[in-house]
Amino acid sequence: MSAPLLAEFDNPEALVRAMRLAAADGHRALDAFTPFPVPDLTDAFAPPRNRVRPAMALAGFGAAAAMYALQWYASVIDYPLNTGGRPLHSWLVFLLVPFEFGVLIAAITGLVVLFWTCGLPRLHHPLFAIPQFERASQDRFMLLIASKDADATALRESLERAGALLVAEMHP
Amino acid sequence: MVQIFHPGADTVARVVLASIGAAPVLAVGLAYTLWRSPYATAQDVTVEQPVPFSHEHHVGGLGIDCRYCHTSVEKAAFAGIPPTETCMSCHSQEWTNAPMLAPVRQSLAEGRPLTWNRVHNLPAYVYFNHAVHVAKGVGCSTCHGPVQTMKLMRPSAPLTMGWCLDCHRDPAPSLRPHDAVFDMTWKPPADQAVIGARFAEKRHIKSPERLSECSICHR
Amino acid sequence: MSPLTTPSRREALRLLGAGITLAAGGCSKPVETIVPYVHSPEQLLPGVPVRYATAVSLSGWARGVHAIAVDGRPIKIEGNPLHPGSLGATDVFAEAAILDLYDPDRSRTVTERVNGIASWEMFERALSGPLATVQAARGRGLHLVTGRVTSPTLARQIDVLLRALPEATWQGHEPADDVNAERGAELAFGRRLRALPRLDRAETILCVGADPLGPGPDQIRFSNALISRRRDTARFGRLYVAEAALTLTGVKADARRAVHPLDQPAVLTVVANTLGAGLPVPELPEAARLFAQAAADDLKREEGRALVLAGPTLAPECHALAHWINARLRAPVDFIEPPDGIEGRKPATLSDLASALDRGAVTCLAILGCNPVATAPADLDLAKRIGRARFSLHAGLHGNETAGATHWHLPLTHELESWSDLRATDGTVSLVQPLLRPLYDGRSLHQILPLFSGRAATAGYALVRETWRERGGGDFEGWWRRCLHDGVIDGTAAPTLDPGEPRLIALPETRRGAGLTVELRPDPCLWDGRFANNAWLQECPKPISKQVWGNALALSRADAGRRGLEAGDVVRASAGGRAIEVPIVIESGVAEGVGMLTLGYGRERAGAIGNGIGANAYGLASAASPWLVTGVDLAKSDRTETILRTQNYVEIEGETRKLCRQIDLAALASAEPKGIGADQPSLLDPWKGDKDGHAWAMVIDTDACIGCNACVVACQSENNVPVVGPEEIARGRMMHWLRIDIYDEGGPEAPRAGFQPVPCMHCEHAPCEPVCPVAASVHDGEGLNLQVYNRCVGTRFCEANCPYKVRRFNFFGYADGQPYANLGAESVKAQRNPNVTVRARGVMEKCTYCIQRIATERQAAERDGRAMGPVTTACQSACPTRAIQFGDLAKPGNAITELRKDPRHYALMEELNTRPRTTYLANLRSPNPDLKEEHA
Amino acid sequence: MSGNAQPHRWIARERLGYGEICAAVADPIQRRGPGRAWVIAFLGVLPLVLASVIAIGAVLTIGIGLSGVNTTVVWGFSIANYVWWIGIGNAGTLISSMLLLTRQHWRASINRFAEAMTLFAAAIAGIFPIIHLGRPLYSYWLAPYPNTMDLWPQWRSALVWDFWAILSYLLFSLIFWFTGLLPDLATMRDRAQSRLGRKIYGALALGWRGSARHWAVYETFHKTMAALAVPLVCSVHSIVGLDFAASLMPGWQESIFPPYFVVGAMYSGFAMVVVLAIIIRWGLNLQALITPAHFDAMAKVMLFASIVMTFSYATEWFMGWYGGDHADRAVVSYFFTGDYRWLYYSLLFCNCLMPQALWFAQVRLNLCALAIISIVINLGMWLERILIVWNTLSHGHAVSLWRTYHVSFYDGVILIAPLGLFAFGFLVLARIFPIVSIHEVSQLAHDQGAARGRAS
Repeated sequence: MSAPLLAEFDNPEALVRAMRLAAADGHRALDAFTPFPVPDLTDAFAPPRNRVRPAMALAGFGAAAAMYALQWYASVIDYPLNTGGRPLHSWLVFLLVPFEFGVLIAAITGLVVLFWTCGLPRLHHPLFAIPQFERASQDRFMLLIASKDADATALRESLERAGALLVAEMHP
Repeated sequence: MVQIFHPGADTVARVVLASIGAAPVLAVGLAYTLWRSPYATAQDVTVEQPVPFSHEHHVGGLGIDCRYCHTSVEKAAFAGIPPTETCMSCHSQEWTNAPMLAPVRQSLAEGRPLTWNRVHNLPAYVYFNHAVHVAKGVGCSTCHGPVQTMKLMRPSAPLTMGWCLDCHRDPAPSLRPHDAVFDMTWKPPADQAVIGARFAEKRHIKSPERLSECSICHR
Repeated sequence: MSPLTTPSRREALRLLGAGITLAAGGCSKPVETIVPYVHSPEQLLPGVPVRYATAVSLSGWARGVHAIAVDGRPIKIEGNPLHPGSLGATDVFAEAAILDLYDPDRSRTVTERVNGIASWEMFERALSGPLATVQAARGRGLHLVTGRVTSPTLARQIDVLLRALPEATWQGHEPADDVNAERGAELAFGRRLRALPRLDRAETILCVGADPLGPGPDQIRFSNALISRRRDTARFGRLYVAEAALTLTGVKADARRAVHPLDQPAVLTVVANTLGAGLPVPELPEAARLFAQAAADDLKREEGRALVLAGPTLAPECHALAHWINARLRAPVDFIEPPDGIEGRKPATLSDLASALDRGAVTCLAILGCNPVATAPADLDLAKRIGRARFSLHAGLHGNETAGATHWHLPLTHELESWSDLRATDGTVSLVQPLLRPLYDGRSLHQILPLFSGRAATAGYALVRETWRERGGGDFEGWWRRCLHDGVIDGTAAPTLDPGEPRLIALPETRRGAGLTVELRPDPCLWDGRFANNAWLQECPKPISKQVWGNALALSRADAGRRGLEAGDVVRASAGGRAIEVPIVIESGVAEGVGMLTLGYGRERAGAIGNGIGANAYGLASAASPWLVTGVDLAKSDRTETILRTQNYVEIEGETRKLCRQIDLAALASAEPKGIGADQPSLLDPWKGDKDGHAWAMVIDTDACIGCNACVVACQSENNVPVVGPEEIARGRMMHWLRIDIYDEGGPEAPRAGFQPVPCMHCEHAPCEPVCPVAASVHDGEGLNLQVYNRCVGTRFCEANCPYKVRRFNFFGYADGQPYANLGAESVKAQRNPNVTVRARGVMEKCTYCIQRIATERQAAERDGRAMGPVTTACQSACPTRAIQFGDLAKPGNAITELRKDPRHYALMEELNTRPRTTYLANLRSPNPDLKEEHA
Repeated sequence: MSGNAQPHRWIARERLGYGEICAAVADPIQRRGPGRAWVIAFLGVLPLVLASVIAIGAVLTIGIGLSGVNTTVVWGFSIANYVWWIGIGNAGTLISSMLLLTRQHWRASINRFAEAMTLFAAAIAGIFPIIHLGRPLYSYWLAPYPNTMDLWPQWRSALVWDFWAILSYLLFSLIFWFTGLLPDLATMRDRAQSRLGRKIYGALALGWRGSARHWAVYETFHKTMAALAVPLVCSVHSIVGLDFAASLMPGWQESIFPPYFVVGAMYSGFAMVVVLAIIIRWGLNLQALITPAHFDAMAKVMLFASIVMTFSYATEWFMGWYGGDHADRAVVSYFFTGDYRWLYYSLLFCNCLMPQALWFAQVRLNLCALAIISIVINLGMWLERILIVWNTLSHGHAVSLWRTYHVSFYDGVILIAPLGLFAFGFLVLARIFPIVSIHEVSQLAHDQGAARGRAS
């Protein structure tokens, strides 16, 4: 099996076109690298189950519930104090802090899940070794694709036909 | 483009990120652990004194009652530190020439008081009252520990607010019969829970809510 | 273990802690030491307050007090119920005496003007020369100047001295004297008499320039009598006041007119003529005449229960006329021999001294315990004249202005440090006993006087006992101990006399010249200036103007407008060649053409606190007319001063009137008690906490409140309330836990004012509590609104949300390190109440209902296994009229519960549903229906 | 969207390639020196930074007595500044999130510095509640943490809510800003010329590669954050409003306060964004990315907010009168006749009258006029905050303690100097991080068909 190829395009439409062509040929597109999100690519590569939102919801509600429980425990059970004749369990005003805290924890969880799902931080990556890759964050759109054949020449040619400016091999 | 980082950098980055998350939690935990440790509370830390007065000898050995020296413990907030003349009431006959007692004799001769170092340092702003605790049947050893075994005095409790509250929220285990208050060797009987609760009721000890109100100790 | 271990371990911890929790400073505990006694004093429990009966003086007159000492240091003054001048209450001066004791500016050693610090031996040597001269001349050239002498021992000592040296002269100088009243009695009855008006028996009272409820040695006695009588609404009577500027009596008056001091004799004439005197009626403005006539008719109707009082500014003839009127009215006045002075001797005046000095006839001048250089009228110019004495000395608590003019200054001991005896205004003698050894190298007057007989100083204790040896009888020690315990010597009150029929004296012509007439009054806070270095009194708001840290010339709005003056303008007031610079303040109820200025300010050598504060009113006074300066010319300067006041808004109208409920006596029958507000419907359950059997509450009777400030200073003394100083007051900051608001629903011309002491309301639904983020402000089961100082982080949300604005914040470390708080000295710390936390910078504080007193009583009750007895708050115990009542609502039959059902009862801002525990009784008035138009 | 009619409305007329977009944003940081204007500005704000530090140091050591607060008016500049700054801070996230959710793509050019503005403003705002305390060392007592005293915060206090609101908002904004920045950090890494630059940006970019999988997760996360941000922002300023509304003081105890505070925050925040946008556009030559259309849109938002604010004021007066409570009426009349009446009239001029000029397109498109109006609005909003504090506290229930605030020197310093702190932060940030979102502008360019890449 040959090393996966990294094809460089100067616009996302060309990349999508090339990817579809190659996929039709039975090659396996591994990933695409673009300076901004391209909806077609996102659809193509998106993980089937994106866990960010469920995780955030879970953590957020959990944290809110925990915070509410803490307030209740602190002011009803652990150290009940008469503040201005207010009920110990002043549930109306106990709703505010859990909300703020829940949102905060949801955000932190989301960030953690984002990093987790994306495998970040990943400071050292084989792609970084490819000289042209530095333009993937600027003005080039890259497709990483694995050839179905042992010899990747066919794929390379097909990519170049589809408008790839440069095609390089990625070595792990 | 060339690789900027070595492969190992990934691990470093992950550890750094994890530490950023963990640091605040660990710091709070560490601070709390430290703050309640004897390191901060001075619990069980012996205090040097100008005269090495031994409670072990006087209480444990000679069996002198607490109130012989701490005369106002039943009457006032402050238990009282004996005046020099109290020491000299015996030591004018006993150990009259002991070099250890030179500061005491000097104090009496010059009319200059002895300066003791405080052992039980309550948190600031607390108005503790010995008389009430004694009257309600809280024994000396409950807070001061086995004084009769201490060569030099040391606090045997952390004296933190949380420690005070432990008892104020549940006084029954610490309540004794009145005649056992000054008994340094008192051990709670097996049915202390029942007896303590009965004492609490009989002695009109306030509810845990009342006893943990701020104004009980602070003003 | 090495001795270094503990501190270094603590230090390490502190540094570590600093890094971890950012809470460095507050966490380290330094090693504290405990210093026991060498010999334990008998019957002294550590930290437990002990009371001793003694007396403190005001202008020489005794007010019997209980001094409270903890661990041997006096910390608080309270009233002595057995003493007729105290009746268990105090006034501001008695309360503040404790701070005077610890004043770090008190003189500590004998000083000589040129060589500075000296000793008693050196002084005695220096005295021997001039003393030999005067002894050789049978005393000629020896001048003793004292204040009012009421001490039998001192009188005896002076008498002995004067007997030995018959040519010596004794001068009396009391700045706030009542010489016109004395002379008036002499004119009327032909002999010296002292009148004791019985305000408890008189019901219809006319005060012409008199201020019986105002500050002075008789304030407690008079106000207690008047208010106790008025509590019985059947004997409410009616109080008429004709005065030049508003006084405390004027505020409490049922009918009041601002009357020019020179018109006041005419008011008396109208009354006298109504009673058949047939005197020529001088001119009188119509309003004043109507007023005088209405009062006269009322007085005549109430014969036997009516009384007329003449003020200190009125001429002796007016006092004589008042005596004549009172005799006609069969007024309840007791007459006694004047209890002050020395039997058979009449003190010479300062004018005599001045002429003697001018003649060069003064060999040895001894000024004992008074300060004539500062307090004598300006035209005597004593500062310069004293220099003409060959040898002069001054004995006093402070190295004051007089000390600066004499050769020698001798430190006196404070009354709380010395043995003495003092008479009250009715003659009752109290023993003065020391609570501690003299802090400095001072001696009492009793110890100093023997020096002039060439004898060695004797202990005051022996001298006082010697005076009473005979009276004590057989069991002298038992008698002595009983007298010390009670604080009064039984049976020493002067017997009442039948003065005989007073003569009807024609009044001298009074002519109103051009220019302003300025009435001088003793200051309600500094009195005659002797308290100028007392920071509590400097910061005590004057009852009516609420001015602090200074005095000002009060003018009516119309007068000020006519002269183009505004409040704060500094004017140069001059009369007869004397002039002072003084700021103007505009006040309600000042008569046209009159200015009012209080004495005691503008001191040059009062001490660090009092120096240079305010304007020296003595600079305007003349020896001929010390209380009234006529023909004063005001010249506006280009300077202005901020008048420092703690209350800027006084007038209430419309809806704000309910802040200070006032009811006419006639409407009392239909008045309903107002509650503390009803619970509003809520989504939440109300608090159902542990009640624990006590519910503290306070009811303040605003009708009984005479605004005297005794409670304010008592609170300050009891609760370690710091002073903030004039700069902070100027920034709008203050510290008094208890303030007395004055509200006027009348207007500048016809004030209808009421006093309202405002401590913390201890609301059941306290608005301050739910807003505190750290629960520093919380409630306890006894209904106290607590402020936990050590938990407070200082958000000040509680004060922002307090509708009553009773919380006080330590913007700086007022209790320590502030120039006005401790004067940079340790000694002031000794005054602090050890049972009350001294608050740090950055924390909120407020009235606690004297929680330390509640706790002390609760703990004593717990210790002794009994029920709690009554608790008295500091303000309550100070109040001369018992306007403040404190008690337990949960206790059946407690007086406080009954007061809450009084028809006059109301709560401040009950509509806010805060359910305050401090509530009020409305002010009552019984206006004369004939004079109704005045409150239109 | 209207993009069809005006294809390049939100981006410069001349078509920019993606590379040029990157260059426009990144090059001023990486290829060019700071420039004279930057240096002058930097030196100009340094004294203010120093003044802030000294003022904070002074108040911590000497005490809050330095401020003009007094026994009656216990709150003052610190609180007004806090509310003002947190208001500024709110707009950034609002712009970012609200516009993201409503698919207002033009936000791409301004959201990054609006978010940075949020971050700095919230951080500066967070200083004030601490330095206004009597005992700032113990401010951590507002947090629930295990302690030997067995004590907890008092959860019913609006200040505890505030603590959590600020904390959550600050951290949330940081996360939001950082995730938005992450792809741009990768761009910076890839364009960095020095080894150190590559290392630093590389470390901060965490190895972002622009992978389609990453983008998928990233977009989900970013949109979710935006969705959360809107209620968070509203709640934060509502809670600030509750600081006042949850009291029983006349003029504070008003149910309108929370929404009115939120709109006020948006108002002052937008005004601040306009000022910053004008400065940044000029300073970094971003005329291509921040177009007159942006200013037009923001001006319309401000005009809207101005009308809402005017309505809120009117509601306040009406409710004061209609409610019939004496104290409320007294406070409302105190607004107009009391000690601070001239400030109140100024506030009405700044917040209600002046912005009406924005009805006119000429004004909206005249940057100079817009800048002046925006600054005036910010001034007016500060006046509003200080008057909320002063009017009520000076003229509360207790007549005897009515008194005014005495402005102190320290107050002046903490009013002005933090602006320098804010500018300092921005100046430093502008030299380190892309001040305009590269990836979002590129996407916008792509979506608008403005990018040359498509044509080739």
